[in-house]
Amino acid sequence: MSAMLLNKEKWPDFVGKLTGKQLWAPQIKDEQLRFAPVAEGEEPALDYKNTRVPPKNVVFPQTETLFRFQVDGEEVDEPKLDEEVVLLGVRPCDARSMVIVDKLFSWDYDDPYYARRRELVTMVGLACSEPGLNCFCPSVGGGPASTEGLDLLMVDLGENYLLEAITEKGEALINETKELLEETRDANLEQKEKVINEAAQKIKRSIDPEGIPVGLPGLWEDSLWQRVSASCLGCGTCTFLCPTCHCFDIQDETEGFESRRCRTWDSCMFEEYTLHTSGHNPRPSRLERTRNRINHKYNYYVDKFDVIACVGCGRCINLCPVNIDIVEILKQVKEAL
Amino acid sequence: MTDKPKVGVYICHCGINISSTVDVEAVEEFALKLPSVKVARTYSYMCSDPGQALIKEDIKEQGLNRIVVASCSPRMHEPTFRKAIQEAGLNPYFLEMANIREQCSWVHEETEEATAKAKKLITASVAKVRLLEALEAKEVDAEPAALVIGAGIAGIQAALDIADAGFKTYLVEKTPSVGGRMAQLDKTFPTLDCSACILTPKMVDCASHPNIELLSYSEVEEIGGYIGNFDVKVRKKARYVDFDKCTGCGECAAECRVANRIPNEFDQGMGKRSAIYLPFPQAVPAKYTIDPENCLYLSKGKCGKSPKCQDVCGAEAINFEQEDEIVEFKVGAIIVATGFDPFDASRKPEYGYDDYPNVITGMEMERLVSASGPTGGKVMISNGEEEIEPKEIAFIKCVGSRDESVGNEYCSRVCCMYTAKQAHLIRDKLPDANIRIYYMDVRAFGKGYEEFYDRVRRENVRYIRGNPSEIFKRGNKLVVKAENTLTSTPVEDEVDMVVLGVGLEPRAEMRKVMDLLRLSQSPDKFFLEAHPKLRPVDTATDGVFLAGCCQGPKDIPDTVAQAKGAASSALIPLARGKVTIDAQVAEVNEATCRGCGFCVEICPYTAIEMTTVNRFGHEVEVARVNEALCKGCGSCSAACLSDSIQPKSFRDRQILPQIAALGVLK
Amino acid sequence: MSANNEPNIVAFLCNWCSYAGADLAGTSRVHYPSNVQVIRVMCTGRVNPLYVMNALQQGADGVLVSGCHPGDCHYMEGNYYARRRLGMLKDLMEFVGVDPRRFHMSWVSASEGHKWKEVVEKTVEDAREAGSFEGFRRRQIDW
Amino acid sequence: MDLEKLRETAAEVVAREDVKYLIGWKNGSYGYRVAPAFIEDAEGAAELIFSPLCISNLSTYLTLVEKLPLPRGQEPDTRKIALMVKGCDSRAVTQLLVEKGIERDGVVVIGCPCPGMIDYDLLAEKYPETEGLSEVKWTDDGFLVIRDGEETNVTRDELLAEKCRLCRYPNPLISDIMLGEPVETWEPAEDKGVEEVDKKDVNGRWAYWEEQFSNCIRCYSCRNVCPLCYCQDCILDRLNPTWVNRAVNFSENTAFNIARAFHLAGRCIECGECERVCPANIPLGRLNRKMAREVRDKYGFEPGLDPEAEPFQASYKPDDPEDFIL
Repeated sequence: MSAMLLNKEKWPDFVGKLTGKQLWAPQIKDEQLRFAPVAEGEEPALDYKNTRVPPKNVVFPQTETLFRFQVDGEEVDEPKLDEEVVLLGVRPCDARSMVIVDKLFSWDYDDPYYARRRELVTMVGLACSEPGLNCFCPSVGGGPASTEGLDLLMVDLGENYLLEAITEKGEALINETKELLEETRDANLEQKEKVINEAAQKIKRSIDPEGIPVGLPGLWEDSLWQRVSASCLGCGTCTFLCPTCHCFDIQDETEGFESRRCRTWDSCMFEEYTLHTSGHNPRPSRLERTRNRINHKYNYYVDKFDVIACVGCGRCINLCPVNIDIVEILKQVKEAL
Repeated sequence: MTDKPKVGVYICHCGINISSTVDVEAVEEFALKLPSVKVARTYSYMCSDPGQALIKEDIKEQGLNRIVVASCSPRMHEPTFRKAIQEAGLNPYFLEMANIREQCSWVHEETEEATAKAKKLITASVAKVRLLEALEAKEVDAEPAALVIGAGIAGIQAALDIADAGFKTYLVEKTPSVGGRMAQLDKTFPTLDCSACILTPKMVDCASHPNIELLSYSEVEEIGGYIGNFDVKVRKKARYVDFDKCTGCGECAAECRVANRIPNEFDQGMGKRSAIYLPFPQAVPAKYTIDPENCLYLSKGKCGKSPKCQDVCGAEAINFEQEDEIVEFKVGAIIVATGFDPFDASRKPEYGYDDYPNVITGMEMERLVSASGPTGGKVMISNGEEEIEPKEIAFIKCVGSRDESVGNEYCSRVCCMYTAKQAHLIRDKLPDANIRIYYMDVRAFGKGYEEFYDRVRRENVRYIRGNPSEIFKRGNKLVVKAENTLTSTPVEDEVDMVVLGVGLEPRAEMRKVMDLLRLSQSPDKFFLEAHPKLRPVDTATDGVFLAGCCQGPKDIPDTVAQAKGAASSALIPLARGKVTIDAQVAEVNEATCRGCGFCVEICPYTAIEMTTVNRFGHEVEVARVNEALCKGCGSCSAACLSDSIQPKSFRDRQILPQIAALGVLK
Repeated sequence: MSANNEPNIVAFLCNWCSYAGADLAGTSRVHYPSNVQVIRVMCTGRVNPLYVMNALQQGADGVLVSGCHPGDCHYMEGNYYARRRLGMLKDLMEFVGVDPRRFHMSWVSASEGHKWKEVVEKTVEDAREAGSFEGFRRRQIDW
Repeated sequence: MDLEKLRETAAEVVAREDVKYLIGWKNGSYGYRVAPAFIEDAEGAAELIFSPLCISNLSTYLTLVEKLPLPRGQEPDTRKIALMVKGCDSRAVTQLLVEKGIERDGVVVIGCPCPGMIDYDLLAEKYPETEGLSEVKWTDDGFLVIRDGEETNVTRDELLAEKCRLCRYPNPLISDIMLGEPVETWEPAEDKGVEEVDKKDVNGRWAYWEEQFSNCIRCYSCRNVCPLCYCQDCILDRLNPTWVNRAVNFSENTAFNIARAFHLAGRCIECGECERVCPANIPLGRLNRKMAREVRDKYGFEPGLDPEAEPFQASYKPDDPEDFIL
C-alpha cells in the first residue's frame, strides 16, 4: 500500500475531485460540527476534535426504508442502493466502531442493507492530533491513528497531509488523485510518529478494562448499578451519539393506504426498549437499562465477538445531561470486582 | 380478535339527486380498488327496502363485516342503515356514512369535482370503517321512583301525575308548606277562579297520596348517580315541633312572645306572624314550625321563664332539641320545579318602591285584595301619613321585564294579564276609583286572554301607552311622570297608589340546584332546556326534567301543562324499568392514564371521576368514566395528554386514518 | 395541492351545529368550492389540536375547525375548550412558521348554511394564497 | 449560600424516618460538571453543593423514578422524597401538584433562593473545561471561577444563563424548608431569543425551524428531562394510533417538536432544561417561552404559581380571545 503527501494548498482540488462522488465530511452547520454531504465548492471542516454525532448514519441510517407496500396489498417494492459514498475526515475511533458493528450485522444473518452500504462507502480517516477531554480510545484498543476500518488514513503534518492507503479502496482513491499528490520522505513518517505520540500523550482519561468483561456477570446484583443509574433520564443521547450502538426498531409506517417497513435507531435506554406486547418488560427501570448498556459493551459483545463495543470516543460523557460518565462507571466496576 | 375487515361500499343515486352530479359508476369502480373493499354497488335509493335488502344480502352472502353507505347526511339515515345491518347480523356500529349528497352533489356543479370529492369522502369512510369497533348499547335497571324538587303548582302536579301512575314520588319543598307562589295569589286570570280554591285540593292530595312522600321544610343536599339511578340526600330541617304530635291547633302561635311581630313571608311581609307559625291557614302539612332566627329561646337561649309555646302545647309537640335529619333514597328520574322570584322592585329606584309605602308590587297587591290577606281583602293603603282607601290607582307594567337596564330582556308573560286581573278586582271593590295602566305593549296571547283584556278595558280602566320615567311625592299624592307615546304628550298623574307589575326572575338560590344537577342557564338565567323547541322539558342531564317557571316565565296553565309533560317524560324510565345507555361513550385506558384529572375538570356531565387502582402493588389514581352520564362529546379526549381517554367510534386511531385518507388522494 | 393546483382542505365539523349547517347549505343548494372534505366529530371539543398538525403533515394545505357559536354547544362547553386549545395551537403554528392562512376556526350554526359557504370560500381562498404545503409532508424525505 | 448549613439541614432531613432520600446537587466527575445526588445519609449530605453550576431542575426525578411491580404482599415505600429547588424548579413542583403528578405530603421541598445560574456552554467556551474539578462561586456582582487553582472574576452579565436573565421567580414559591434569605429579584431581560424568531416573517420562521428541527436526533432528552412530561406512556411513543412516526426526518421531527411544545402550553414553567440538554442544540426554550408568553398575555395565566389553580388546558373562560375565529 502506498503513502503519499498532499500539500494543503491542493486540498480544495483534492476535495473537488471527491465531490464527483457522494462525499460526506465534517462541516459546521448551525454552529455545530456534523457529518453532512459536501456540495461542490464547500469545504470540510477538519480543524475540530470530532463531530457530536458519529458518521454511523452513513452505513446505518437513523431511518431506513426496507420496503414499501400498499395496505392490504401483496407486492413489495425495495429501495435501490447503488450510490458510492466517500466518508472524509472520519476519526479513527469512528472508523473502528464500524469494524466492531460489522461483526453484528454479519453474524447469524447478513444484513443486506448494512452490507450494501458498507460496500459502497470509502472511509478516509483523519488521525487525531488534538484529542478531546474525554477521549480514552487507547484504553479500549484504539488510538489516535488507528487504521482499523479505514481505507485511507490522513495525518496532519502541518503543511501537508500524509495519505496512507490501508485497503484497495484507499489505494484506488490515491490513484484517482495521484496528480495532486507527492511522494513521501522518511522525515514525513517520523513526523507522523511524533504527531501521533504527542496526541497519545494528550489523552487524559483511561481505564484498564482488564478483568471487566469477565467480572461483570458477577456484579449483576451489585449496588453500583443503583448508584450510577439513579440520575439517568432515560434519554437516548448516549446511545444515539455512540458510534458502536447499533440497536434498531422496525416499524410499519402507514399514510392513508401507503405503507413502508422501515427501521430506525433504537436505544436500550428507552423505556419501551424490550417492552413486551404483554406489558411486561424484563428491563423495567433505568437500573436494568444502564446495566445493560455497560454489559452489552463490555461483556456480551466481548463474549460473542471478542471485542469491546466501545471505542472510547467520549461522546456519551461529553453530552450526558446529568454527567453519567462511563469511565467513572467502569472505575466503580473495577472497584467492585 | 376481530376478523379481517371486508368492506362493502354502497353508493346511492338518490333518484338523480346524487347521480346527476356525481358519476356514481366511476365512484363504484374506484371504491372497488380501495383496501379491504370486497363489494361496491350503486342503487337508485339505498334507503328503500330493496336498497337495504341489497346490503343485507351481501353481508350474508359475501361475508361483509363493515359497511360504508355513500348517500345523504348521516344525520338523516344513519339510524336506518344501522338498523339494516343489525338485521343482517352485523354490529350496528360497523357502519360509516359518506355524505355525498348534502355535502357533495347538492353543493358542487361540475361532475368532475363532485365525483372527485365523492371518491375522497368514500376513501376516508373506508379508512375509518375498517377500524371501527363493535359496540353494545347497555341497559341498566331504573329505580321506580321520582324526585320532585319544589312543591309549587308545577311540582305538585308533576308529583301527583307520577304518583297516580303508580310510582313512589319524593316531593321536596324548602318552605314549611307546599303551595308555592300560586297559593299566594287571589284570583286567577282570565277565569277568575279563586286560586286557593283550585289549588288547596291538590295540596291536600299530595300530602295524603300513598305514593307521595312529602318532605316539606327540607332541602336537597346531594345528588349523585345518573338516569335510572340517582342517589339523593335530603336535609329535613328541624322544625322544633314534633311532626307527629302537632295537631295544628295554633295555641302556641297565639301565645308566642313575639306574636304578630315578625313579617309574614306569605303576605309579602305586609302581615305579621309569630316565631312559631303556620305560613298560611291552608298550609299543608298543617304543622307548626319554629323560625329559629326569631324564636327568643332558640336565638337568645331564653324566653321569659320558659317558652310559652311549650307551656301551652297540650300535645307536647315542642322540642327545642330537635336536629336536622338527613334522608337518603334512590330515584330513577328528577323533576326540577323550583319556580321563580318576583323581580325586586328596589332595583328600579325611580319608582320609589323603597321610599313610598303606597308603591307596592303586583305580588303585594295579590295579598292586599285577598280575603285571607293582611287587610282581609279590603284595599287600604298608607300614603305615608294615614291609611286610606285609594281613589287614584296606577299600574305600571314591565317592571323588571323587557328592560336591558336591569339585565332582563325577556317578557315575563304574566304581568299583562295579572295587571288586568288586578285592575278588574279593584274595579269590583272600588267602583269609583280611577284606574290607569301604563304599558309598553299588551300581550294577551292565551286562551281567553284577549277577551279578558277587552272586558277590563270596558270596565273603565285606562290604558296609557308609555312607561313612566319617575314617581315622586307631591303633598300626600304620588306623581307618576310619563310620556303618552300614542299622543306624544307628557303626563303627570297624581295618584294614591302605584302597583308595579313586576316580572319574574330566576330564583336567587338556583345556583345550588344547578350545581347539584349539573344544569345550565340560558341567557335569561333561567334553567336551560335540552332543546328550546323539541325538548323543552328535558335538560342536558338525562333523567332530569324541568317544570314551571324555573325554565322561564309561565302562567298557570302553561306551568301545569309543562309539569304534566315533565311527569310523562320522567315516567318513561320508571315505567320501562330500564334505561339504555348510549354505546358511543368515552373509555379510559387505565394502564396509561396518568391521573392528572384534566378530563374530570372538563367533563360537563361529571361523568368522569378519579378512582384508586392498584397497579402492581402501587395505589394510583386513574380516571374512570360513568357510562351512564357520558354523552360521548370527546372534550376530555382532546385534552388528555397521554391519549388515555377516548370516545368510542371517534377514537384517535379511527380519526387519524380518516385524515390521512383525505390527504393522500390528490 | 392537487395536480390542478387546488388546495386540499380537511375540515372538522361538530355534529350538531356546523355539520348540520353544512347539510343545510346542501338542502338549500348553495354552491361552494369542492376542496373542503369534512370529518364529522360530535363536538369541536373532540378535535385534538394535534389533528391540525397531522392533517397538514399528511397532505392538507389547510385545515378548518367549525362548531357551535359560544353558548350554543350541544355539550354546553366543548366549543369553549376547543377555542382555547386551537387558539393556542394557532399561535404555536404561526411561531413555527406555518402560514396562519392554513388554519381557520369558525362558528357556524345549524341554520347558517350561507355562512358555511362563506367560511368554505374564505378557507379555500386563504389556503390557495398560502400555496402548497409540501415542505411539511410526511413522505417527503425518505419514503 | 452557607454550604455547612445546607449539609446540616440535609443531614437532618435524611435522618428523618419518613424521608426516603434527598435529591440535591453534587460535584460531577470533572471540569464544571455538576451531577444530581441522591442522598440517604449524613455522609452523602456532606457532598451536597449549591453553586452557580446547579442549573439542572431536579424535580423531574419526582416522577421519573419507576414504580416497579411489587411482589405480592409487599407494601410500597411511601416515604417522602426531599428535593432541593430553585425558584424555577419550585414552580415545577407546584405544577405537578396541580396535575396530581405528586402529592404534597409526599415531598419535602427545600428551597434554595437563587441569584442566577451560569450558562455552561458560555463558561466552557471562555474558560475551557479541564480534567480536574473546577468550582464557581457567586460574588457580589458576578461569579468567581476557580479552575486548576486559578481564580478569575467574571461579571454576572458575561455568563448568566438565558433562563436566569428572563427569570421572574428566583425565590422558591413553595417550600417546607428555606435555606438562606430570599434574593432580591431583578428586572427580567427582554426575551431576545423569542423576539429573534418573532420578527421574521412566516416563511423566515419556517426556514429557521426547518434548520433546527432537521438537526433533531429524537433522543427524547428534552422530553425526559422535563419535569412536566411525566406520562407513563407518551403519545409520541404510541403506535396505535401513530401521532408521530419513529422515522427521523424533518417532517416527523417537526411534528414531534410541535406536539411537545403544545402539550406544554400553559404548563411549562420555563426552567429551560429541554434546551440545556438537547444534544443537537435546538433552541427549544424559544418554543416553550413563546407559548408561555401567549398564555400569560392573552389568557392571563401562569402555571406553577398556585397549587390550587385550575389546569390551563382543562379550563376556559367565556371571554377567552377569539379574534382568530372567522
